[in-house]
Amino acid sequence: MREIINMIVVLSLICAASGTLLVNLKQATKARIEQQVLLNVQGPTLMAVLKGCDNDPIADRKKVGDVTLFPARKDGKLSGVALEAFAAGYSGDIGVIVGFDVNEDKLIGIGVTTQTETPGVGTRIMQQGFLKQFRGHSLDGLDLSSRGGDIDSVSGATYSSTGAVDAVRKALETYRRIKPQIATLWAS
Amino acid sequence: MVASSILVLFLLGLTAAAILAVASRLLHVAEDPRVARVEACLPGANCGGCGYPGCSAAAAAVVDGTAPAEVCIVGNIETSQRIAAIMGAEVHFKEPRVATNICSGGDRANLIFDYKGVEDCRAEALLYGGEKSCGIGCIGLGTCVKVCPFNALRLSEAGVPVVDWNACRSCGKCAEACPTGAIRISSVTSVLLHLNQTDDCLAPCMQKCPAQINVRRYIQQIKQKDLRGALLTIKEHNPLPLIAGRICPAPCENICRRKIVDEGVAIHTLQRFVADWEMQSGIRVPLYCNPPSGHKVAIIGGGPTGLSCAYFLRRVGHEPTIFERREHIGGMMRGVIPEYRLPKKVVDWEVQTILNLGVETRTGVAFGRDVTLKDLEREGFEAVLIATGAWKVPPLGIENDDAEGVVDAISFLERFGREGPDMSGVRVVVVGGSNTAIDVARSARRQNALVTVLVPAIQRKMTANKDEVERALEIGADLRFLTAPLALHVENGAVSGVTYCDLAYDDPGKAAGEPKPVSGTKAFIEADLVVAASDRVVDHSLFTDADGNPLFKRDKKTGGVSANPTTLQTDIPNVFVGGEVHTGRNILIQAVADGRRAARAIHFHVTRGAVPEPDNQQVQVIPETILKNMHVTYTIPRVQVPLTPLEERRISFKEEVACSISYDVARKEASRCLRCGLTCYDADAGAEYTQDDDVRPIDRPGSE
Amino acid sequence: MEYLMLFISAIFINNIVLVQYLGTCPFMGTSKSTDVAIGMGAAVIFVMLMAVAFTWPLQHYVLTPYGIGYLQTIVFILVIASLVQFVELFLKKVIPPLHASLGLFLPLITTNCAVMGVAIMVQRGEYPFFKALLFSLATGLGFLIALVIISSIRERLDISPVPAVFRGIPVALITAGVMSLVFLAFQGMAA
Amino acid sequence: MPSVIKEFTKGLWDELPPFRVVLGLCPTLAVTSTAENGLGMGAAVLFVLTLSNAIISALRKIIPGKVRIACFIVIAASLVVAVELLMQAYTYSLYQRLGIFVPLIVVNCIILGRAEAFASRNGVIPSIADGLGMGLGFTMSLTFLGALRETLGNGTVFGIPVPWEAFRPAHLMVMAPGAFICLGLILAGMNAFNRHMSRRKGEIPTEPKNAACASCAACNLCATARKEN
Repeated sequence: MREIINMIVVLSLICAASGTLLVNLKQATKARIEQQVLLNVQGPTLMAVLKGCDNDPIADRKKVGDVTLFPARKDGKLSGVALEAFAAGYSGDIGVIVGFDVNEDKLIGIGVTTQTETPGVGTRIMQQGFLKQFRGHSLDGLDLSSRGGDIDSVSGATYSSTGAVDAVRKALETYRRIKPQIATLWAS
Repeated sequence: MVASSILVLFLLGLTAAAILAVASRLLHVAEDPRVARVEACLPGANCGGCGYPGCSAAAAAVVDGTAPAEVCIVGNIETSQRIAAIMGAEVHFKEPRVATNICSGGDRANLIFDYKGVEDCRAEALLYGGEKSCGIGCIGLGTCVKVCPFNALRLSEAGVPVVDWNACRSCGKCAEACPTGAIRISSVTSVLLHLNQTDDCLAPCMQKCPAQINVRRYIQQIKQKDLRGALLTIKEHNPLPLIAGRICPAPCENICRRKIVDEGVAIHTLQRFVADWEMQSGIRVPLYCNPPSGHKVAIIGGGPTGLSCAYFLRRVGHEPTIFERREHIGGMMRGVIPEYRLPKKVVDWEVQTILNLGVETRTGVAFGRDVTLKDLEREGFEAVLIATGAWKVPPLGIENDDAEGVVDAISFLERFGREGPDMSGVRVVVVGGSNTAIDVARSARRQNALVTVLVPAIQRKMTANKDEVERALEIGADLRFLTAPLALHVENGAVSGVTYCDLAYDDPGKAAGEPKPVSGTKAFIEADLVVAASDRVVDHSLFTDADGNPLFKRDKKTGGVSANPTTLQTDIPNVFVGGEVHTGRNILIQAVADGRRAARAIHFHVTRGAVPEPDNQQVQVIPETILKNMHVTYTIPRVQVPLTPLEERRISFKEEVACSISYDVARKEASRCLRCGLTCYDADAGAEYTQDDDVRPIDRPGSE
Repeated sequence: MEYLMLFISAIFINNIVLVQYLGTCPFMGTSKSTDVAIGMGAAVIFVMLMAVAFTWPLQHYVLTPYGIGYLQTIVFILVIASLVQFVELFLKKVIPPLHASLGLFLPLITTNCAVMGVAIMVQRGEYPFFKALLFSLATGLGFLIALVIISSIRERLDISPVPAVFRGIPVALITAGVMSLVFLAFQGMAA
Repeated sequence: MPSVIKEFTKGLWDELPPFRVVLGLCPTLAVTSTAENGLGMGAAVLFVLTLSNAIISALRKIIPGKVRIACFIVIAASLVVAVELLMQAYTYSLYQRLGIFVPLIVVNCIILGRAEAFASRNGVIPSIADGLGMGLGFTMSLTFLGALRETLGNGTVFGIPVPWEAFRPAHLMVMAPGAFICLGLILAGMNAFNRHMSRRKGEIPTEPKNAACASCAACNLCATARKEN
């Protein structure tokens, strides 16, 4: 019996000790990791979407509620914002970053951040042929042609296309909802 | 997050440890703790050699009592001892075994086709038994090497497996995998008691030798300067190399393949050389013997058969006792065969070597007179070997053959066969053509007698060794070939002369069959002493029970005691018979061979209760091994054995006629050996002596 | 259809050993004979299913809700290790014949990265529970198939004229390379 | 002190993983598509191995035998999580490229193998030396393999193009088949080298003993291997 208790105590204590250690490490690295994740996961797509800005959108990011907004500035003036939204694709969520032109109220463009679509089929939503349809699109009437909009889905990847468009539409709604606050966010 | 992290991990560790702890309690399988301890003793190779599916299964079997402590065939005695200690059992002796490759031919064998296929001997063997013409040889693709779980095998340059005997654990996987049987598991017992089989790799000499000595191997060992190894090789099958090397007529040399090219290898000279090397060194090479098994065997007769049988029984682990009628062990070898052929000190050395192994002797005890089969049984002997020899010389069977001055050869040799009274002027007539007759003639002549021998055959057909006949002629014995005595003349009750007639063969050219007297021929020779030496036969009067009835059947052909020819078992199951008492008058090496054959039978009789017939026993020379043509590159003259000068021989008994040869000469002679296999041989034998003047390449007809 | 595709993809297109390099150690170590390979493969399938069945709920009901996903590695490996040890004890007591045939391989599996890999992959792929089980079954099957194929080839290689320096592991690795090349062809199936 | 040096150097050649002692094949094959990945993976293993060896040898007297493996695993896993966090914080792109193989360091047989075979039986200093040596050897091997594959498959080393215009890289080498084939060739090369060396020393060249056993993931758990040691 003593042996059993010894067994249990040692293993539990080692577990607890490692938990303590790790949680502190996690706390210490938390901020850095978050930034690294943004930089590496959203970063490349974000920079592609907000092409031509002369600030660092990640460093200047701000949060409204639970939405993270990335500003783009040109010549010191806020020209656009980008935000990420998710929707279910063929398998798993599709993450899309949508850039909005704050001055003209239209889309700058979109980029796919995360997806787990079938390689070679669903992944074609990441190709320019599909993505360029969003460039400069107005805020209204953005939907798949099958649903009365003007976005053509990728042939054979209807689910993936739908997911991407859904995500963009979600981002659109968010943008509309928080648009009033945007101007004041980077007022300085 | 801090609290939850620590808590979750803590709880997880707690649960895992708790579940495992509880599970190990609840789900504990009651296992005999000894199983684990026994298994820890086993090597853990899971080779399956023991017949159980793995070491843990074997351990379980040991613990539940179905397997003995020495279950593991790959473990050594220590393994068994440790297991026995755990089990509280006694450990029995387990004979060490080892894998041995019998094929030495390798890539010199003739190919019947070129094999290019799966690299596996078993696969190649499916195609006409492999690419090599020899059906029993090593195929050489190393399947045995691949299956060996102990890395104990590798392929030599010649493409035959070499066993690392330190690593080999005798699991038997290689032997099981070998399709030709070239690799086998052998032990001391199996090597010592193995009888030639038709599927062994037998050179002609090894087939012809009654003792089945591994001639090829010991000659190679001499060549490789391993005299100790050579001696041990000889002693695998012949415990009397000193003696056989001196008096064996060497049937092996007659069938030697080198005879096709030049002259046969001097096999028995080399044997004597090796044996002399040991004796002259003064230190006996230790011979491995199994520890005593507790089986007691009585051996009646201390001649070559009895000694040989005792030697083999002792080495495989039994406890023989020799009962000898006379005061000395050695039989005819000591006291009958004259000193100049076989010195007494040589015989004594050889006998002592055997007795040193732990053979008991009781001298002065005659079978039938002092001890009977019943007595022996009562004393706890489980088997008896009768090896009393053939000592009775039949009377001449002519007129006056019991007169004074007529003696039999054995009595003569016993009485006069040593340096004795001067016999100057004594006229001796010897009747017979055997070695005994020649011994008598030579002994008498050396004592200055005038010797005439009436030989009932031509010189070529005499049963005596050719060399010995030469020696007799050299010292001036008068050999009258193709003659037979008709009557003895007696004066004053003592013999005064012999009348004899000529004999002739039916076909003088072939000289086959018994020669018949030629009518009308008659001659007379004066004689003071007539020695009957025509034959020696078995004295059956020894073998009677209390009521005077014969114990054994008599073999009509040989005149000896009848027995199963392979097992030498008589009609009484625990009584075996061997040597001249079974075969009638014969050569020494046959007696040695019989001793070994009897030892094999007795070993099986005492350990298993029955004697198995050997498989594929080689009885006759295997026809395919007798080659017609050979392509040998070099011819090397056969060694000439130095002889004691004639002058010394005339006057003395002491000097051995044939002397020893030197080490270098012996090695050169050994290099003449073609290392024959069943059909293959070394065509380039002796290539290392090409610098010598007397070594010449043989011109091969048609080679230019 | 979706499940069928997932199934085939996990077995062939994304074969765990030959395409994803997971579990190569036992793939080399236990592929000397087909019997051993089948035993190992079966044991891996079994443990993979069990591992996913245990780790999935843990991830979804403990780690994610409490926001301690970063502890995934330590939690999963602890669960798998304890599970394997428990299963061994359990089989030994309750189903000895099964223990006799699989027991030898169970301890080997604790350190089999294929099992741990699958447990993590179903989380990264965010599969629902049933799909995760199916995925792990298919992955295990893929492992079994690859193992059986290479063990059959290696049994033949043993008796083939292989240059001495390539004997054993090197030639097995090159064989695996060629097999991997073959499995790459399945990727064309999905396109 | 010399023994500590010996423990350190044996991992660099005599027991060099994974070429001499075939251990830890998964990361060896999976992450060596470039030299940089190989180096990164090697460094991560070096870190975990050295620390886990140190901790385990320090705790070896406290850990009860029955939960030995579980304890080793927890310690190794904690270190792996720490490495994961650190990599995310400082070399995120490398972390992304190594992907699932970072958490899988915990089941790398080198870690548990050394824990069981060395750290649980030796003091802290030798254990650290052992871990450092083995880890460095592993790092070197992985970097070498990565450089080789990157050269053959991509025409670059650490991202720098090879200065040979006519060279046409075979993309296959950075894919799964290339990994297997490259490692196979390297092992064969090691065998050839060993045979050459032993022949020069006049020994009989032997087959690498138990090569298959050494490659198995679980020497520490395997009954056969334990008996052979």
